[in-house]
Amino acid sequence: MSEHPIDVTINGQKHSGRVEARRSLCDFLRMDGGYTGVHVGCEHGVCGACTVIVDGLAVRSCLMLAVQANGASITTVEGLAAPDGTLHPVQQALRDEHGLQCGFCTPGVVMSLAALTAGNEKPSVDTLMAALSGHICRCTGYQGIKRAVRRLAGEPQPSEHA
Amino acid sequence: MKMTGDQRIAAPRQRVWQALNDPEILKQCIPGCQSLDRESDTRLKAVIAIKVGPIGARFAGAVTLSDLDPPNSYTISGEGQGGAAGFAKGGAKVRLTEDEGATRLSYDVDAQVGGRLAQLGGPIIDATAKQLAGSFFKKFGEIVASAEAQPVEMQASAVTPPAGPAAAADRGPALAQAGGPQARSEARRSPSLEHQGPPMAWILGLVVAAMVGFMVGHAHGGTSYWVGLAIGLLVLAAAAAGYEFGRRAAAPVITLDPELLERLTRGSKP
Amino acid sequence: MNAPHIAAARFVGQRLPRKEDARLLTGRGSYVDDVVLPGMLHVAFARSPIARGAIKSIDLAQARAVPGVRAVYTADDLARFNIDMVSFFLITPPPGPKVYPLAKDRVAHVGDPVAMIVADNRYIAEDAAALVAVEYEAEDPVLTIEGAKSGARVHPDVESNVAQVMGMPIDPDLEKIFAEAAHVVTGTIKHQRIAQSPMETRGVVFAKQGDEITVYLSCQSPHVAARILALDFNLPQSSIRVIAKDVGGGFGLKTQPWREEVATIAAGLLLNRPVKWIEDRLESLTTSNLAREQEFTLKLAFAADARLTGCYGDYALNNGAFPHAPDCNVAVMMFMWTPYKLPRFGFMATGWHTNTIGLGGYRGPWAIESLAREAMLDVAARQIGIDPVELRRRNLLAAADQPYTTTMGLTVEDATPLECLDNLLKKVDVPAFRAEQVAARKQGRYLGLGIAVYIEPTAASGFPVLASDVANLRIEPTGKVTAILSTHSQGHGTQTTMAQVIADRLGVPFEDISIYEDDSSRGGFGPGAAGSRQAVVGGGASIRAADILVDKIKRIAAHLNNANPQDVHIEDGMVKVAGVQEVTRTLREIAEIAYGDPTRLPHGMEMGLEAQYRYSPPPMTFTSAAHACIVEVDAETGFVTIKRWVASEDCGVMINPAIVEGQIAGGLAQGIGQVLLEEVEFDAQGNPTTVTFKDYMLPAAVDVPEFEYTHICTPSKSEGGFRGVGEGGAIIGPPTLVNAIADALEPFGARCLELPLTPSKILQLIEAGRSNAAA
Amino acid sequence: MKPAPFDYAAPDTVEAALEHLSGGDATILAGGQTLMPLLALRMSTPSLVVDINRIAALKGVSRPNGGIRIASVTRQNELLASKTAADALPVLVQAVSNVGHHQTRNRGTVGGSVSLGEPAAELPAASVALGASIEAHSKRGSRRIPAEEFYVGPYSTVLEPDELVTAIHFPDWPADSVKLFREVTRRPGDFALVGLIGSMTLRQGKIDRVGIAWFGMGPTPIKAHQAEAALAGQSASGIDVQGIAELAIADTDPFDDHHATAEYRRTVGRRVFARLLGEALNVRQA
Repeated sequence: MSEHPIDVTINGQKHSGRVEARRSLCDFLRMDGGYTGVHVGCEHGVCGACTVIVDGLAVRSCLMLAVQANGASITTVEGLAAPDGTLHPVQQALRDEHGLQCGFCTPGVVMSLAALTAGNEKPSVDTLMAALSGHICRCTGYQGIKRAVRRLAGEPQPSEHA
Repeated sequence: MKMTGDQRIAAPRQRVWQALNDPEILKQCIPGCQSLDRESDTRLKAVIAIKVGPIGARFAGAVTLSDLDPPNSYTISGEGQGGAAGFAKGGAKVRLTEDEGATRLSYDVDAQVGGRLAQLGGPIIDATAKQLAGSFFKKFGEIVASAEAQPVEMQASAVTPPAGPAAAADRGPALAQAGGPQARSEARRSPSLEHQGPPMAWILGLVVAAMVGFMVGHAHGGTSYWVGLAIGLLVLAAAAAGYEFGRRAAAPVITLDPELLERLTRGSKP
Repeated sequence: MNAPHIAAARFVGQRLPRKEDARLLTGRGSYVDDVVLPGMLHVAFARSPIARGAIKSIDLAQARAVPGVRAVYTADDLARFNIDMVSFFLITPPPGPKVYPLAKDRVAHVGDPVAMIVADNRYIAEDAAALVAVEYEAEDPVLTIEGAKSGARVHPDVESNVAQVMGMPIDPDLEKIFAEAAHVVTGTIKHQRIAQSPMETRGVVFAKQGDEITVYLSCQSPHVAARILALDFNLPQSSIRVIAKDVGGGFGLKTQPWREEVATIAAGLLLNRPVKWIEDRLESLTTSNLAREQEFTLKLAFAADARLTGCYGDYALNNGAFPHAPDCNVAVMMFMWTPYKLPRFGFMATGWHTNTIGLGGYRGPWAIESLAREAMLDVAARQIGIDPVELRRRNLLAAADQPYTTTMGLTVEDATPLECLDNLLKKVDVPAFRAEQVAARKQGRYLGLGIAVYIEPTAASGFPVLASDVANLRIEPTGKVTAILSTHSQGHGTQTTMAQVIADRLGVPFEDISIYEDDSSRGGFGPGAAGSRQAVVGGGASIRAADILVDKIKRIAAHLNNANPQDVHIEDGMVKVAGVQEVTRTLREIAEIAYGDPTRLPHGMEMGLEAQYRYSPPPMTFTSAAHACIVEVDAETGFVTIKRWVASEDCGVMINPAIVEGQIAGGLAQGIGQVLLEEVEFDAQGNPTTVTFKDYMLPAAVDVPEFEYTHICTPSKSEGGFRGVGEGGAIIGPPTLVNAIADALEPFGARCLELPLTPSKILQLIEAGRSNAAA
Repeated sequence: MKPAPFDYAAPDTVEAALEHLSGGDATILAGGQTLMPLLALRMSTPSLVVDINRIAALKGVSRPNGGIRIASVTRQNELLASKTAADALPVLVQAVSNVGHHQTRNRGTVGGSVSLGEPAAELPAASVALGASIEAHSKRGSRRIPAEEFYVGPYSTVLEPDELVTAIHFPDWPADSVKLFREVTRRPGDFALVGLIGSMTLRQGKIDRVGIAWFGMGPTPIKAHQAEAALAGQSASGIDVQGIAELAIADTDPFDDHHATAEYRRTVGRRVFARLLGEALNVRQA
């Protein structure tokens, strides 16, 4: 099997090294980069927990070879909050709306929503909700995640509490 | 699972019999047969690389024969191991009868797959099996017919894998040659062929179809069709190994794909 | 919502953001696969491709030849540990078949681990696992309950395929009741096999530090795990330390370490090196213990006025080959009729062994009692011709009926199923819906309303393992509060809820409290998450421990000011002594004195501000609920759309309503999955055929509606007035949805008693109804 | 779930890629949204993986004279966002919006999906229904394969092992053509239990041009030949929608799996077809 040099920028930091051709991007980020916030839930591209942002786009890091990321700029969930700990708006919305329980699928959800709301993007609730179909959460029943989505899109919440 | 049926082949029984018993023909009838090497009288190593779209798999296997009653009937059973993929095994009771100058081959197949193959296999395997068995019939028909037409000297060169349908078609006549008189002469040289020359690869082609038929009936997983496809082809591959082996050994022998093994044992360092 | 019945409630009852979330949202959580140790090796298993047979030979040569492979083990290599796998309930010797970490001589299900590879990394370990050559003598597997009855024995060391049986055939008294009944209703509920599927699979890291074995484990209680591992390996528990920080969901699967975890620890002991095994999703869906697969035939007798007079249930459970605990799930019978007045109940419950993956726990292990009962009550209502709500009203336990002793000898008190139903109907206008339903049917649209009621016996301290939790509280010299609890969260948010309870009880700021519950060597035994118990038991322990500290602080403050302890109040971390002029000290000042200046303490008082209390609540704490769900079934495609779902719960005093609702919602989502999507299937050879998330379908965001909640908060008799809520949604979700679908399909005379209700199945019911109508 | 060892090459020209493919046991890596799981499950164990993502020439949607050309490594989300495609073939854009999930469409390519030939996928059926042709290159030369002749079985195409799909060509359809699209899935992003895609043009009340294909209804995308023949040239007003639906179903060959039975697929397919056709005809008559 072949081994290949790889240079990537992860959360603003340059990483250089060599990787086996067969190494997945999620394994590279976790094991070589130490970005253990990238969670591996299924390794076949369904659950979405391993979602990261590669050159601005939310992608499944289990469905990319590490070597394919050579030259790319990658953002993981560790790269969103401000240095002083101030949460990214997506993280804050999920926290305020109790959008997580065990937290295992959370980094993937965060990265998909962060990619879609980056910069001046003002995606509709429908766009964001559609992106949620690419994530499986076993704990929350998606209640808080949907509320966070509405908050991010500036939509009112349905009154829920008696 | 079980599957029965019969097939009329437009050629005399003896011709069908012998053509189906020529390893050269069978090698070329079997997609992706990279090598069919006899290691000893009781051991044969076959490497078959199957590739369908992104699905690629290698297989090695063996086959045993029983209830031999040439040229009327026999039972064949084959088993193959696919390493991480799992295993496949099948058997068939086969009968050949004259049919107005043609040959009617009736079969009674029982087969199953196991391991990751079965777990991931899907219903489309059925379609694949039909496709597979169909193409097997078609190609075989062509070969036999064209062989009747023009018997030529057979090349003894090692067999290379068919590049694909087109290439295979080109090779039609060559296959025919292989199935020609040369086969008979070889048969004479090797008496075992006379008694033990049932069309195993072809039968196992049906076993494949049977297995995938089985998969349809019992396995699920609508989005994993490709694996089933692999299974079908893999077992056919096993059949090739089985074919040769079946003539030489009484018990199945499992050999691993040397290339994959080599790559694995070479380890992670380049 | 009622005011929480707890002293000076400032935090209890509030929807506070969780303490856990800051780390989990930023990728700073610590799950087992995040643990990396120097020289750590990685495990992969070679597993059986057949469901049943003898192992003829195992050839490990090629596997061992792979560079980077450090060891390859089979059952023989582990024999020296003489491991006796005990189950969650700690029965020794464990009943049922002898369970080996690695298959010994025989394999009993597809995926049975036969050999384990220990290598430099997981890639290499899987390379080698593919090269393990095993020869089997295959046998025809026994796969179904029906097959188990007549088939060959699954385990040679168990005399039959019956794992456990309880109950007796229908007796003359019941026969008489059925004979005299005005209405007899029968039906069979079939529940498919389910995969718990926590998003984080199982995993373990073994490390030996000096004489101490440290096990990082994805589990539901580090204390239970340590206790079980000590028994498995026959080691003093003090020598095993289990650490479980963040866990990505458990749902019953992780109540106990099982074969692969134990095998990995054994490998670590043999190699004396750190070893990691992280289950991948293919393994998880192929060989992790599963749940459900039951058949339940119920026969109900009603008097002319639709009051229940008797019931008989015939129950069968497919245990698979190696269940966590072989049983017949008698809890189903125990809890079956808890919410209703039923004079007479008989049952036969049988658990069967088959050559399939063994069962494990799953959220509401007895849940089929509610599904079967509530679904059959709706069938009865249609048969008798009475409104399903009215049928329930006539039979539900009212406050006036309690305390009530069920036919199973369970004493029910302070349960409020009827009140929950009434509260539900304030939010759901049934007559208005019926009108809408009639109008819709005229347009060929099929709406349905489903209602279900249940009582969940939570925090069942009657089971020895579940009896208690311990809270170890201390106010540090800095004035900050450290709480070491025997609770454990796999998403439950106990670091938040317990801090809310303690902050109120101590009168300190919520932020000043740190909760630790992740280490068996820190604090005492507790069963963790099992049976909807942690708020009740852990909360109660926290309150009692806090009370000890409050008393001590008051005595110290009073002593310092020659005042009476009852004049001392603690608020927001300030200790105030009422008097001519109020004196105020910070908690820190008091703490510094308590730890550093014995001369200023009351005579003979122990120094420090530390307290521990082990709390055991009443044997059972009953949580009640009534849910309603409105669906539309597309008669063209058989698809179900959930249009509305209202949950009416009484889980007593709510510590954090957002977390309570999160538990209900998560359970409901799993219930929706069970009814509409999820199903573990096996082919005729016993191969599991739903081994990816494409084929084993978990509910996605669109499958789960946004739930509405209404709460009544009847304080329980346990400390703090809390009631458990963790499993309820998964218990009442299925019957609520099944009843709604059945109501929608009522025009087709369809019975919806076999799960899952896939579009194919629903369309078949519709078409069958149509052809019957035509005929 | 870790792949078996393989070598890797990432050529930046088509020629270089073809060189690698001519060498034998190579597998093409485009978007990887199907290949990566196959590798992880070790159901695919190639000796060489040829990554074509760095070949600039294989990207973009263009409008050569007549129809649109979608280069094979164009991401599915790029097609979704393409104004060129939206103007020329709105039904194709609707189809691609149903492919997988947002996150997989960011990587997944049009050429990858078309050449994979998943029988229940949208894009192969779209190619067949709308009369697309597949542009394939090898060291032996290049050819254009009509989509209808491209698929021979599940994941099985007429493509040779040494051939690389470089683009998909879709013919123009008149701007006033009616979109025909309906996909029945268990959850968003799942493969179709029943899928139908097509386009229909009417002129002076008569059906001037129609192309319809099924997906998830057999071993390959299936063109509704009988239905098309029965519709061609007919007056939109006098069409027996149910009868045509029967003809459309007659061309399918659905199967049982645990997501749905073959009977379910037939029943629902018949209904979906009739409803779509009925609506389409009314749209045009209104």
